[in-house]
Amino acid sequence: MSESETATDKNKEPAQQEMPFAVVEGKPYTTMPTDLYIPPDALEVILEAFEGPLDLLLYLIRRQNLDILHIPILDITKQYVEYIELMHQLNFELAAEYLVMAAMLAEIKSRMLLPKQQDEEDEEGDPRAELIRRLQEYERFKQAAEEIDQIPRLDRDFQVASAYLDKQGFERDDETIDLRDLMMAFKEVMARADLKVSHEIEREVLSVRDRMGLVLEALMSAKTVRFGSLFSKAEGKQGALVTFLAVLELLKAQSLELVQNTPFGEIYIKSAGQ
Amino acid sequence: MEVSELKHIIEAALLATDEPLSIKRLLQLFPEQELTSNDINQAILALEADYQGRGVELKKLASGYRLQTTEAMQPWLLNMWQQRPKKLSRALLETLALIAYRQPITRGEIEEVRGVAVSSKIVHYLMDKEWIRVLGYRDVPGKPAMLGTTKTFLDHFNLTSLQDLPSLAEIKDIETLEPELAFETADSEQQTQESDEHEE
Amino acid sequence: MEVSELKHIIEAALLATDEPLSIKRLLQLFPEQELTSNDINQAILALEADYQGRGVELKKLASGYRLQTTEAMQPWLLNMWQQRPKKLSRALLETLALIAYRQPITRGEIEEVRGVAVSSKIVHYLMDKEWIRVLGYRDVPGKPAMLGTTKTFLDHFNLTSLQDLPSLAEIKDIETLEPELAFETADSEQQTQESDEHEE
Repeated sequence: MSESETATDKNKEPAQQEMPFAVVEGKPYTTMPTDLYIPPDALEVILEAFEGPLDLLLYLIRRQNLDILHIPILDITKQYVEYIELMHQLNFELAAEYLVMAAMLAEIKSRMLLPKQQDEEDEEGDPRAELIRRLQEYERFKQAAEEIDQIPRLDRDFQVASAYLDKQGFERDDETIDLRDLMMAFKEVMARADLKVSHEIEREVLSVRDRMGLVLEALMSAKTVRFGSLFSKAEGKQGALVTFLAVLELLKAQSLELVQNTPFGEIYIKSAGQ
Repeated sequence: MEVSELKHIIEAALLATDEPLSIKRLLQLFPEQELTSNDINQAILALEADYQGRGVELKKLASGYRLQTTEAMQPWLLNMWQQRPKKLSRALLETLALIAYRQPITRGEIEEVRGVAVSSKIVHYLMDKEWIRVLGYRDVPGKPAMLGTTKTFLDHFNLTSLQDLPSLAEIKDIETLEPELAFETADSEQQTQESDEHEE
Repeated sequence: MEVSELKHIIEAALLATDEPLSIKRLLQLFPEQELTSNDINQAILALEADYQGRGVELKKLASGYRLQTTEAMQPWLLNMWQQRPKKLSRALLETLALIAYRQPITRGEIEEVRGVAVSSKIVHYLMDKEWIRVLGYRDVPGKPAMLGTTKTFLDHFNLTSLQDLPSLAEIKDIETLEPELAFETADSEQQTQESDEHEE
């Protein structure tokens, strides 16, 4: 699920359980099925309605009107495993998190089956404790999310009231950015992109990028440009190298083409695809 | 300057800008008048009263005052527009809830509570909307970013401060559990019931 | 429906939309009421009278009705405008930063790094400012434009060439030198308040 999903229904209430989870052979499924015998087509849609293993477990518990604090581990584990086996059979792309949860349930189950020794009990406590803590914690935020969705929000429930303002004479150099803002924006955007990319950027030589722009600019005014004309003696070896690297980069990015009409003849560059 | 004139200027300013205006910004309207925050407050109160019972209301938000249509107007307004506003997915809302209530929080911590990976798409969307931002970096290996909500988030959700968010549910005490008694019997009962059901 | 209700809905509609609204468009607000242009006209007249003598007026234009600030308001509003805090959106800053550091870059590449779509509005804005320009077109399907910065951009930042832009490593150094700048005071206040609030 993603935020880009479009909401076509007029239902202002965000309660998801009121929408059909699936329509199979014309029959809408508005509630979760009470047993596991779900038409396979519907299962996928139903499983997509879960936000993860904790969500699925909560559903299994709630379906039986059980208090989180009194989860019948054996029973819930059995059901949970049946669900994920079904997912597996249907080649539903099973997130690793579901398997981790299955393992955790199995572990709790086995610990509960072991005969208890009095002193061990004190140290380890109830083997369900950690799971219950996580379920409760998740449920709090699941609820909070539902509540946040109910809060009236801009554009969905109300609009900004605005009157037209004639901005003539209002222009001023107000939209100035300082270099610092720009740098911070760059740093943050790169921090968000993956590490490999930012690493690459760090080493990147801006003089090459600068030169790439100049080469492209030369091509905007003339259709073809003599390769040799890109170099100037005054810039020395360093300058020639930068130009050369810029042309290579542009070739790699399919931004320009090299043309040589005769062997050992003059090389020209031109915009790619023209 | 008379209160009514002050009120009209403030009203025009609120309607001429899209973002909420703070008292401080409203004072900028009057660089040559010797006005205090109190004068502005007076005018705001009068304006608020003027809008009583209409389709537009004056609302106090995290970053200032905003004139906005009332919720009652929305069904009418929707008749005029083709597009309906997008819904927010549960994954996004849960992520946002965790950031709002638990800030500063890292992505890893969000994943711990939700039990699933947080998609980058959601984080990017929230950043782009300027509902969340990086508050700093935690001093642990990998230096994960600590996320928090912004004033823009509060403004968008009609809130003055984070305290206006509904309170989180209580956590029930695990100590009240009585392991020996509770599960053994309940479990086996439930289980038989369940397996009967499935044999049909 | 009473005239006053009709008036309030029309007022909300005029304030909720950016473009002028024609009578025909206003009638769309009421698909289930049997209203005529005349009813709308009545309400418009009443609304016009309401706005008499205020800082906002109801104006009839070729394409419909619009609520707009009056001319008398201009000098006041200008005061505030001139002291407007420069606030460019994060989306805009990041887009510009990527164009500056990664030029020539296509829109698609910017979207890839940012993880969200780049709005045309931003690209147009940067073009209008003459901060960016099209350097050419990449020879891949769709022939996307390659964007780069201009001399105007360099002038704006007092740079002689792109090489003067600090590298990512240098940016990080600057930040560690001035750590206090990373947080705005207002926000950190909010943050502490928050963590007190929600701690269990």
